[in-house]
Amino acid sequence: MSDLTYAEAIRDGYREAMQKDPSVLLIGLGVPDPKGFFGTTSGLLEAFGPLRVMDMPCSENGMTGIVLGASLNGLKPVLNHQRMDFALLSMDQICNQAAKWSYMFGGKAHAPVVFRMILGRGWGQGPQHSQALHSWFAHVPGLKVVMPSTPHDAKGMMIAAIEDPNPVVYIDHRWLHHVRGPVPSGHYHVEIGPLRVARPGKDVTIVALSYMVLEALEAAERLAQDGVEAEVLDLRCLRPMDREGVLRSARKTGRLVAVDQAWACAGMAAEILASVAEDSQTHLKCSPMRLALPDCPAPTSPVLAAEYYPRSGHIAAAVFQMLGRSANLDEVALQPGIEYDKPNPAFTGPF
Amino acid sequence: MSDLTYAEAIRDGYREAMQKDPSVLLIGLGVPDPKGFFGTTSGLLEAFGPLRVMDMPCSENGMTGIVLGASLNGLKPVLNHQRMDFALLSMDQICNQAAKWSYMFGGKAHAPVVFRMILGRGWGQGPQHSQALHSWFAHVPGLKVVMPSTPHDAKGMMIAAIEDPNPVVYIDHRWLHHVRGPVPSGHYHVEIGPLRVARPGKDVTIVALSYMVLEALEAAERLAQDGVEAEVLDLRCLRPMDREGVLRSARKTGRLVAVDQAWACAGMAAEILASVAEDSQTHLKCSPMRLALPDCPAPTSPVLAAEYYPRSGHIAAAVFQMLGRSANLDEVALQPGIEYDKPNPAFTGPF
Amino acid sequence: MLRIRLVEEAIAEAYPLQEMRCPVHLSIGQEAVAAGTAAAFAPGDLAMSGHRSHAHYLAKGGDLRALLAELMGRENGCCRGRGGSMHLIDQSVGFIGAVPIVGSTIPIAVGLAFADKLKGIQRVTAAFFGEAATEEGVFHESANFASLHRLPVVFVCENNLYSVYSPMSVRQPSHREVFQQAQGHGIPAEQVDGNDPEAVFLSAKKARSRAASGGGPTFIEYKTYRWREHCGPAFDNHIGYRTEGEFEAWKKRDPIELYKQKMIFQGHLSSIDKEEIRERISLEILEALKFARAGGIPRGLHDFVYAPKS
Amino acid sequence: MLRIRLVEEAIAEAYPLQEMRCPVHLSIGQEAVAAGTAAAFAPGDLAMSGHRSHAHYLAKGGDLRALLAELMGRENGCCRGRGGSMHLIDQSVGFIGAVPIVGSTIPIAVGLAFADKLKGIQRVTAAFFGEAATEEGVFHESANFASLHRLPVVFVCENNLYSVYSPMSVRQPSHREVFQQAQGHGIPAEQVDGNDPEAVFLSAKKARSRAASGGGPTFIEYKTYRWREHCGPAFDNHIGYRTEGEFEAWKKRDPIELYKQKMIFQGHLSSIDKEEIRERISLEILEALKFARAGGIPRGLHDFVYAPKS
Ligand SMILES: Cc1ncc(C[n+]2csc(CCOP(=O)(O)OP(=O)(O)O)c2C)c(N)n1
Ligand SMILES: Cc1ncc(C[n+]2csc(CCOP(=O)(O)OP(=O)(O)O)c2C)c(N)n1
Ligand SMILES: [Mg+2]
Ligand SMILES: [Mg+2]
Repeated sequence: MSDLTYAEAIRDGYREAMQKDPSVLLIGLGVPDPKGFFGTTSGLLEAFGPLRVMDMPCSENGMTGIVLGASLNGLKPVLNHQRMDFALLSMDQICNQAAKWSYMFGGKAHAPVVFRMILGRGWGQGPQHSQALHSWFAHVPGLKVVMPSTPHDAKGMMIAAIEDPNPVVYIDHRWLHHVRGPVPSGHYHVEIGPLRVARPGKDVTIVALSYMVLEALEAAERLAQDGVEAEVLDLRCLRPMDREGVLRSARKTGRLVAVDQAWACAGMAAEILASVAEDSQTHLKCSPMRLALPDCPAPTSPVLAAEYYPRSGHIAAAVFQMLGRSANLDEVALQPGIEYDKPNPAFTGPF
Repeated sequence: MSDLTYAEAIRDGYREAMQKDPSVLLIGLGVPDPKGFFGTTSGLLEAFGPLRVMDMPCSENGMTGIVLGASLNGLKPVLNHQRMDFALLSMDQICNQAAKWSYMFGGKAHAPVVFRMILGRGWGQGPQHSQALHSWFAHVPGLKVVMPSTPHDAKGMMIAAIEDPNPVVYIDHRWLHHVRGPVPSGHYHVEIGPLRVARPGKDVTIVALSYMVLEALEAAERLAQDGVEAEVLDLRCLRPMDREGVLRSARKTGRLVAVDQAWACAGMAAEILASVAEDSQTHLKCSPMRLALPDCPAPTSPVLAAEYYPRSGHIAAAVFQMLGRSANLDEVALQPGIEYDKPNPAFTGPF
Repeated sequence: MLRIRLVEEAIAEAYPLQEMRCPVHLSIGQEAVAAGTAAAFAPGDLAMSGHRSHAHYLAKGGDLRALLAELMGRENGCCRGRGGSMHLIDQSVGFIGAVPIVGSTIPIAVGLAFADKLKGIQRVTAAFFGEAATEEGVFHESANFASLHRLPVVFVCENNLYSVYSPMSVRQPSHREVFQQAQGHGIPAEQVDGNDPEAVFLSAKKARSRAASGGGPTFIEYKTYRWREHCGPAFDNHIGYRTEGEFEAWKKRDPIELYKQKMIFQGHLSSIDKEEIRERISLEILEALKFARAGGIPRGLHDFVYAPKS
Repeated sequence: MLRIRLVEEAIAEAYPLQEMRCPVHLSIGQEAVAAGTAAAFAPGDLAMSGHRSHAHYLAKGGDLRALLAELMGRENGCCRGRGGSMHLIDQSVGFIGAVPIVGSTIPIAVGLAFADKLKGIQRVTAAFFGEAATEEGVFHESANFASLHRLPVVFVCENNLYSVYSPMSVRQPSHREVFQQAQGHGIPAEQVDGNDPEAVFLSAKKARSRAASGGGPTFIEYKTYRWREHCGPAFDNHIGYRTEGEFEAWKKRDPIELYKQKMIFQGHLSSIDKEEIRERISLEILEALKFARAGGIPRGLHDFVYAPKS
């Protein structure tokens, strides 16, 4: 067990999987670059050589088909995208081909491939470098979709994703890369499926995804000061989704808030609310809430960007409102300001 | 007012828009083909010539960018896809570019372009020729998304879509093409936004999309035989979505079923349930239900395909169950059988 | 060739019985490409194709019975009925798959060759596709990567002049040939008569040895012609997208007829053997149809979405 | 050229102040392409670009003040602060837009030319992009369509040898040149010294007149070099993806220095004018920075998502 950043944890996950299985291959624009792909591949080129830590042409769709083909022929490739936005060029290969390969051929072949996508945010990432379209992938049977929020899960889920016989979409948020946490050494899996109870509580269930889990935990801290015990669930896996885990908590607390850094309409927050609503055994004490992005593209201007993202203060405020508590919203809700367009004070841009 | 098929109604919509505005242009693989693109473009080549009714190379992504560029330079193009599945190649141009063009340039330019996509179903369309991914587009701000279910709306919404200054995704289901209905002659709009009450009722609200509206109406007939008055809502527009319209009906009936020929997870049925659940003014008498596709790709084998699609019988059965009525499910639920893999008895394949 | 022809004709004949409830894209008229390339490649080689793949599947040695069963959506089909005519696979003979999204198997085939090269496996992959697939950007992305890494892959392009009802004139510039696109990626390319099985064989043989000896990819454009409608069993020259005359001119160049004459002329084939062969094949097809019809109805809608837990 | 250089350097200088909170891709070292092509094109012509677009925007006549204001995310920016450095637009001078998804403006630019041709408008569109954009399939789809319809578009490719940190050797085959890809589509193409503004001007002029006279598209590959880091204000030759020596060699071929010498030699320019020019530009930049800093903070998160109801 050692204390690592999320980025280092991904790198360790890569190393473990590559050491164990020579058929594991990392590829992507800049994967072997001097900055180690945001530190998530540092040292791997030296350790495994240029045939297993590869750069590629700027051809997202073609390269997706190529790694799919390689996965059908004995390799276990991980295709890395610096932004999820770029993967939009490859939806045919991911969703028409890889996702359906096993089914459409009657189980005669399987595609053990990982599509890793990084979510950008802040410092002018803007409309085309910060989209979070994970619900698109969660919508499609045949894929598995994970969004770990801790270094521990980042490593264990990367190894599990690489060793899974199915195509897995692995999504990591750029603002998690510098976050530190305890990470077991050696090879281990974090199972793709079960959610993680990030913080137990009895008054309200807050289901959060990826980086939003950190905001939710911060909100829970704030709520605790006023004696409100929030249970924070780190959904962690979108497909398969641990509906039982969500229902268990919702039945206990009777209150539900879904927090997702994505658009609300037909997003994962909608899926969470719907899954609870349709369950005849679960009865909420009040209407559930969605905290998602405003219904517009991500603006570049730092001031607008700061208003754009829901933060811990908004989550706390929402819960107080749900409880009919007249908490001073201005007091709990952090003021928007340009400093909110960067992950940590040390950061001076650009990404 | 004349009695037309849905396909003829689309063609009339095209004709009206093209007559009114010389900058309207139809393009797509086979748009001028001898079969008139399933009858939706018949006669238009003769009427408007090859420069306004155009074929194109098999280059979905490039052509999407090209029609986007043309829309920025004075034309109003309609790009036609014979299957929505093919449009997956163009998600970058549709969602990264067209959807954000107005916003990312601060409203300095707009893209009046229509992306028409046909949903396939049955007769072995299978995993890659029958996907219904409309929720993906509904998820993305900057787009408008419509799915008319009647010839009347097919024409009026096509004209409205073409004359809208924003990018509009127009989705028509292959099984609606032969359906007949009254269609006003001349130029008219069906506003993009408000839903349509397809059948009023007081006991249960059934929200359906596209072809599923027909199955829902058939179910309502069946329910009426047992004195159950179902209100059938034709959502018609996914973005913007008429949430008020859904809530109004749900408050009245206190019961909600969402029917969508698409996958459930993070789909439009989830959005409908979530929108009602989060509304503090709406209290349902029992848990709402989703009737969507099984969580697997579309199988080709007609027997499996017949099991795959929810039909009127399933909807009726679901409502009876919701009402706690011990209706004989076997009796209401149509038996799956290979004849269910075609839209009408006259059809002998292939599509 | 004859076998492919007779199978496709049997499918066309059976189609109206409504047992084969899926789109079918027949290769009648284009058999020489599948037959000629198959003869030039090794049994251990790999192949992938697109929507019009019956011929490639059969020429590679794909199980005929599993093909017909698949068209009938039976459990004993090559995809257990989940795929139909547009999704064929027989890995036992190196036919890795065919899917109907135009151009989408090209990068996947290149990926097979990429893996072989990385693993040092001596094997060549053939990617079959129509000329319209070269209009998809993914073809160019795949060609660039194959050229960059000198991968053991052969791009086999059947130029039958049409994409459904669309002639070349509305899709590609007339002042350059299809194969020249590959040259732009530094890939050796040529245009060959796709109705002459020997010419096909020789060009494919050359391409295969180049690939096998580390010389990288080759692109071959085979000029040929589809006799029947794009999708389905019928003839459709009357509907107006092409002329009866054009069809007749190509029919005169029927690859099977031409080759038969040649063989007989060269004494490799007597009209007696000819009849024997025909009968043998017809019998095989009849039995395959029986096998297919005897196949079970698929059950288990949710099977195969994911690989079984290992 | 000098103006572009000085603006980019001013941005680099101001960047550490953290007022420009967005990625910036500077064109320092590549100015000759923007300047030379702009001189060859007509004011009424159209242009589009990608992530590295400051130079193209300025050369086309884009408003300097609106550029700097946009980088500072102000309401008086060319995108009202919604876009930042990677999204530039100034339709008043025919700069129709730039976006940072590599290759994605190429088809849009072709679409502009397509509309002009259909409407009979006499105008040429320039599509600016880097050599990596030719690796995107959409470039080829766009080239095929432009060639098919002989559209009035010029593909201006700046080959600066790198895509971020990735050299050509990991992206494209060494046995063919970038411009040859366009020839595969039947498009006239050539390779030109991108650091010689006169050579740029002449080649662009030729291409423009071909387009204007109905001769269709041209592809020009300009060899040039980016001096600073891919994204951001600093120099980064030390981090290891390229050598100081390579940089120095290209720096000796500084397009501005070379051209200046020539002009002075030819007597078109005295060192006095030179200083004057410098000062005029520096003043303009200072005022533009003032304008930008005085700009209002954008309000209205939801504005501009859709066009206003007409
Ligand atoms: C991406 C995509 N676009 C469009 C289609 C519809 N389509 C099916 S087959 C076909 C024709 C392709 O022509 P070609 O590649 O020349 O093959 P051919 O049918 O002539 O053998 C088309 C356009 C598709 N299946 N996939
Ligand atoms: C589709 C896509 N893939 C990857 C990226 C990340 N990216 C941003 S700029 C860039 C380099 C492009 O190189 P080139 O086209 O040669 O332009 P240059 O930066 O050299 O001027 C890349 C890969 C992107 N923006 N879009
Ligand atoms: Mg063809
Ligand atoms: Mg470059």
